[in-house]
Amino acid sequence: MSTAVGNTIVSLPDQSTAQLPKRHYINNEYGLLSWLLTEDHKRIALLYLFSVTFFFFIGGAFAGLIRLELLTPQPDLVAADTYNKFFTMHGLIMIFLFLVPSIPGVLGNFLIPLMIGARDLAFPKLNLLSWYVYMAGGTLTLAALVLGGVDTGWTFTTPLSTHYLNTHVITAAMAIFITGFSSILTGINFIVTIHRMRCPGMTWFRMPLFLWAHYAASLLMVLGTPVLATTLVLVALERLFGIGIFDPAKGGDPLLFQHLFWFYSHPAVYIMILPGMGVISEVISTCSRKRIFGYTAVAFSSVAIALFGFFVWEHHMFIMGVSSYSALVFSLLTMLVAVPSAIKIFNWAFTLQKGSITFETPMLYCFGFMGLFTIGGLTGVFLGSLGMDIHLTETYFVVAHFHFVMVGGGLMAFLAGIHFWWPKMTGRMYPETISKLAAVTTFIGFNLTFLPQFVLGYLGLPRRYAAYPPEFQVLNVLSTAGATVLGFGYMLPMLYLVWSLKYGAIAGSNPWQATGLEWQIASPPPTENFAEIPIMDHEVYDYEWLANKTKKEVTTVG
Amino acid sequence: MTDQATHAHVNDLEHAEHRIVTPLQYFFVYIAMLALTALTCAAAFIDLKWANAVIAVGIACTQAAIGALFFMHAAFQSRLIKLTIGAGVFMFLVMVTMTMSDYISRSWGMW
Amino acid sequence: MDSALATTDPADLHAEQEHGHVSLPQHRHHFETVEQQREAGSFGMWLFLLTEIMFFGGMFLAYLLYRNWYYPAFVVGSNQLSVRIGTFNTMVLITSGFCMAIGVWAAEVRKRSLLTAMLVTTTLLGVLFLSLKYDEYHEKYELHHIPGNNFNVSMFTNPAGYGIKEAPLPPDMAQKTQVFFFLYFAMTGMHALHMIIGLGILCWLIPRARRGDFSSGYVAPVENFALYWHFIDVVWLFLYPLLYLINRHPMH
Amino acid sequence: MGLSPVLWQFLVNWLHNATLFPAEASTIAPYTDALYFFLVLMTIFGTTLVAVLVVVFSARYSRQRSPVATQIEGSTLLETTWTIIPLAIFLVVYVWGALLYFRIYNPPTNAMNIYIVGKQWMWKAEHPGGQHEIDALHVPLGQPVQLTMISQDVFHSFSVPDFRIKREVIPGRYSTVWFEATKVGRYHLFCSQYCGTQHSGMVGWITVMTPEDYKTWLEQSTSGQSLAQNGERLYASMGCNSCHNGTAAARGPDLAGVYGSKLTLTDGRQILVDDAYLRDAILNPSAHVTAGYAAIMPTYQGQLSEDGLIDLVEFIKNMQSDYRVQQTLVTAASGESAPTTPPQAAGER
Ligand code: HEA
Ligand code: HEA
Ligand code: HEC
Ligand code: CUA
Ligand SMILES: [Cu+2]
Repeated sequence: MSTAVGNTIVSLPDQSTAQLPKRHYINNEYGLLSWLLTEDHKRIALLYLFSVTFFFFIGGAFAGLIRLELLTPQPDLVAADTYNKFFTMHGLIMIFLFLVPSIPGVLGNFLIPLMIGARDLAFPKLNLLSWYVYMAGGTLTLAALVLGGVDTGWTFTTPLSTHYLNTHVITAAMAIFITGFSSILTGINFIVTIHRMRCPGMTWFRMPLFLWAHYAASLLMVLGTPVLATTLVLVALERLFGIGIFDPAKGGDPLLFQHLFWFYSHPAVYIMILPGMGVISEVISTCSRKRIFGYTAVAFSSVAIALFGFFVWEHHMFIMGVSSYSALVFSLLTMLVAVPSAIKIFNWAFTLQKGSITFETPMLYCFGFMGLFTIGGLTGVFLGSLGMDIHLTETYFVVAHFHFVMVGGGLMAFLAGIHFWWPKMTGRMYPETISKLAAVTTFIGFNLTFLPQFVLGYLGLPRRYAAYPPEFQVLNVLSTAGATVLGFGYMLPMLYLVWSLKYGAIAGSNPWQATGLEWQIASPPPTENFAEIPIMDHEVYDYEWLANKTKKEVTTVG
Repeated sequence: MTDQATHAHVNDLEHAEHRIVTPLQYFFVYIAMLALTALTCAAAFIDLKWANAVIAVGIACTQAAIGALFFMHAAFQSRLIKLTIGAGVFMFLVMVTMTMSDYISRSWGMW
Repeated sequence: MDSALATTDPADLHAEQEHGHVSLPQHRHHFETVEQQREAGSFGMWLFLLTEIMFFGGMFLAYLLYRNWYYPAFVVGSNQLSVRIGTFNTMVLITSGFCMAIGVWAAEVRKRSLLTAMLVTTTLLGVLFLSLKYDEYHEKYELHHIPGNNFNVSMFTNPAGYGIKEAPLPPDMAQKTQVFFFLYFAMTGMHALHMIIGLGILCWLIPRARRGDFSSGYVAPVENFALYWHFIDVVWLFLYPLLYLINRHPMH
Repeated sequence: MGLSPVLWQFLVNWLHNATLFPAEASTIAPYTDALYFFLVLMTIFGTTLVAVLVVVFSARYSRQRSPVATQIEGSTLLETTWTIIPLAIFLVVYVWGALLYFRIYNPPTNAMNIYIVGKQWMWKAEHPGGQHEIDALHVPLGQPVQLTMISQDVFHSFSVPDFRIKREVIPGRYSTVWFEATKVGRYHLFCSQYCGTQHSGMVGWITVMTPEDYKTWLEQSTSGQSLAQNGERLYASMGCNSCHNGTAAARGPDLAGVYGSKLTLTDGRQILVDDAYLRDAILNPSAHVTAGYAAIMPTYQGQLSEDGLIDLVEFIKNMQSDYRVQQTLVTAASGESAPTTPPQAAGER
């Protein structure tokens, strides 16, 4: 791109004239079966949207119960064993049934084919299958819950889980095992699609960053998840037959379990955050009408995070009696893996520079993400630092850290993405004012909930405590108050997004004037996505191309 | 200016010509596999101290390589597929070596 | 410079959509070309095998660790396995792999009956393997060598009593044979499970092959299944020396 | 003021307890806090930086002020800057953290030793003098204390926030941690690794006393028998002395003074005998056979509790000569009751 043509004017379209296309993927077919047997990636995305939201609120309800119980120092709302089941369910559901499949399942499914100019993912049947597998895993998790719950904590720590608990550990382990396959299938599908289905002209470096992020996350899913599967199989077998591969009394080593579990579960945290980072890239670029600052750096940092993410798992075991020398190595690698995230944050910040910024709701969520993820990530560096981790590990500091990255990062990105692509998915706009209110509410509520937990953690309050010494009450009350606000913040989008399905303003094909291919077709898109396979004849995030294009024509073929 | 030939798909990295392996070639591979099996079995009955394990694993790796290259056609696949296999082996090795780095350097007194 | 997104000939596309005479009936609409579809399929299969490497990898890691810790127990446990059956089974699997490879070739050169024959042979060999495996398992069951509450180590602490020429293990080490047998059952069990799934797919492929579904240039299912089958063989090629051949020479 | 009493109480409560940092009650605490402050500063710096960038750019380049965006490719210089600077900061954190780690986990040589056994859901402390405590630990001021810890069942974690120390207590293996208290007082002891139903009930108090008070306390709470004495009894009753008695005919090696020495094993490895090794030698003798001996020692797995093992370890540690062992042997022989090697029962379960 030459410097002469450095400026772009892209004006937002006049939405009052926008119309819904006559036929699109939603009204193409009717009836429940047409949804349950669909192979259309867009419909499957909606299936994911419903189920993921469902599980989020179940997980959220458990969060509410946790916070209620922690309002007072004594275990007076529920007994300790019930509390233990609460946080186990909360963790399992939020991680495996909500955050891991959320952005890939909903936004990835919907957008990957659209963004690369394909008619569908490479394996549509597999895609549907992966939703069913996910639902099977989810159902089994709920079964474990209904049958009486599990209280292992989401980490299934042995030998506790294998020999000392009499709750439904095997059911839960199998549920997660099954859910893992859904993740694997999604990952395979995405990788093949991104390699094989790109439209003519869509080179790797013309791909939107959303795709790079999903590509990296898919690599993690494909390489990491099977190890979790092995681990859970071994746990189930050990529990079933009373053998001791993880039990020191019988010659096994519980640390081997930790190694295997975290070999998956550390990369899993990047499975959760990378797709979110992809969302942020798209939204920031669009809302500041400017190409991403340092596209290549952002793209490669995704891959770097995925790669290095595999080398740091031992930082979850620093005080568990691992060798100090290998702890040294893993701590160093942890420091290295933090750097690509920093690169991304600064590149996004500098994308704003000299842009032409508007502050729609998705953008507000992005700002929330940047602030909160920075805090969450930097506190991760506390934990990666060997000596510091001794004091902080297994305390509320860790809880605060991962909620900052997962809720402040992952969930905020998910909401940003849902709002951003809502017009594309449904053809209608969400109501702007109230959604801004929701964004601000969640931000405030979030900080009120989790900032006190950092202090609690440094004071030494261990996590997974149903009861705690009274001097910690004040901070806990603050946190519960925050959670209430947060809960409201999350209820709001539920309500107004549903409302908007009927009453929202018609969006038109490209309400944000974004450059992605998905915005060049009707909203909601037709079942075939593209009447003709597009040709990518311009750079990604090319707002000049868009300006020229919009000058010439108003609507695209639908 | 849009040139159909600058199709994103033309780089060789991702594609390979389809090649059909003849039954005779398969047969040679088959014999080699059987021979290696016999060899590894025989080697196990000779006391070679630590080398026994190395030989066993070495032969298994050779067999696996032959199997992957010819039976599974990896030899005639695109670089992409080769890379995929490499990635699997690499990650496996990372898992093993990094986990073992903990066990080996732990002064547990068992090693 | 034309900025519109479309240039492909729409006529082509329509013909394809209404699946007229264009290409094969198996060609799915969202792929542009058959070649693309085939490559996507095989790449997907390879990625799946990648996950399988990691899946078995976890167990190999456990094996490596415990073998180093409890080497004597592993030796003794390993010597309980029958080299004869193990070696024979290895050959069986290699042969089945060979047949499968010939099968793929048959599909590619469109020899319908050869393909069917090869698939059937592969199936039979697979069944043979599994029945021998069952035999081995059954023997272990009778000897109380299945880890768990009924596990019995007396054979290892007192081999002479069983007519086995082997140095007795100290009791603490003898206990560790349970770890060996656990890994043995977990690894070969998972391997067998994969084979059973493979046999299931074979049973689905055979009638289709007989109908001639794969003898007209559309070989992807056979090809991809073959990849899976070969992969299982490869896993076995590691299991065999690691489990059966740890130390077959008498201990000094 | 119109404040409801509940709210008022809450406020008062807050003001009384508005601590942001735990007490600094050990020699390690200041070191940990120093790193913590550095990290907090780093976080504030980083977050402020990001926030300032976002706010300033948002204000300056909002659509009203900047209707036209300028497309910028990127800037290698800038990007290198924000790669190198965070990396440098993180590396400082790394080195600092690593130094702290070794400070916390490497005990000084003059530390006194106390044994801790964790089990669902209580802490048992065993002083060398034989004083036992449940969910409590009394320690003297200004004296390095090393804890040798083990769990009887699942993972637990011994955490004393006011000392900034914590270490996992794992089954099957000793782990250690040390501290030197610097302030008299009572401090929380938490189990911080999730260990089942009553995990949050597995708490206790560390009481730091002046050395004089500690001495008095020790004298008052003694149970009569020191750990080593208990161990001596076990040594005789489990029949250890039938092989380890230092006589010429002994089938097992002489254990007097073995603690702290370097042993050569049959496979040529050299091993330092520490608490963990002693424990393991009793439970898994054949895993490391001392050169010159046959692997005949039976395993005591399942026959000795962790407390018993601690007693034995403590006894062997303090065993300077075989004199008393031989004495017990003589008495035992007279009654013809020296237990022989337990038969294979242990192995055959
Ligand atoms: C989305 C999920 C997610 C993400 C992205 C991360 C990211 C990181 N995490 Fe986190 N982590 C979890 C989820 C996540 N984590 C969870 C769930 C647990 C607990 C599991 C359990 O036990 O239950 C955990 C636990 C955990 C631990 C173990 C704690 C313990 O149990 O003792 C550690 C230790 O190293 C750690 C470190 C890190 C680091 C270094 C990063 C890095 O990737 C962060 C990188 C980001 C940044 C560094 C911010 C951006 C930087 C800047 C803007 C630069 C600032 C400027 C200057 C310094 C000048 N995490
Ligand atoms: C994506 C992951 C994710 C998300 C989104 C959340 C969201 C929240 N989490 Fe969670 N959390 C985890 C992942 C997540 N968490 C994990 C992995 C653990 C560790 C588990 C373990 O230790 O094993 C954990 C543990 C954990 C703890 C520590 C428990 C303990 O160690 O004892 C706490 C305590 O405050 C907590 C609180 C919250 C809160 C207040 C929210 C809020 O953001 C949620 C807000 C949402 C709602 C409140 C739902 C909307 C409202 C309704 C459905 C109405 C009903 C509401 C009520 C009944 C009040 N979480
Ligand atoms: C049957 C004889 C026998 C009995 C009984 C016996 N040991 Fe041993 N012990 C040995 C022999 C032989 C060795 C050296 C070979 C080895 O390390 O296994 C040994 C080694 C040890 C060692 C390792 C130190 C070293 O110098 O090698 C310790 C510690 C030990 N025994 C403690 C005990 C204790 C404590 C008991 C009782 C609870 C006990 N032993 C009972 C025979 C015995
Ligand atoms: Cu013991 Cu928690
Ligand atoms: Cu991690």
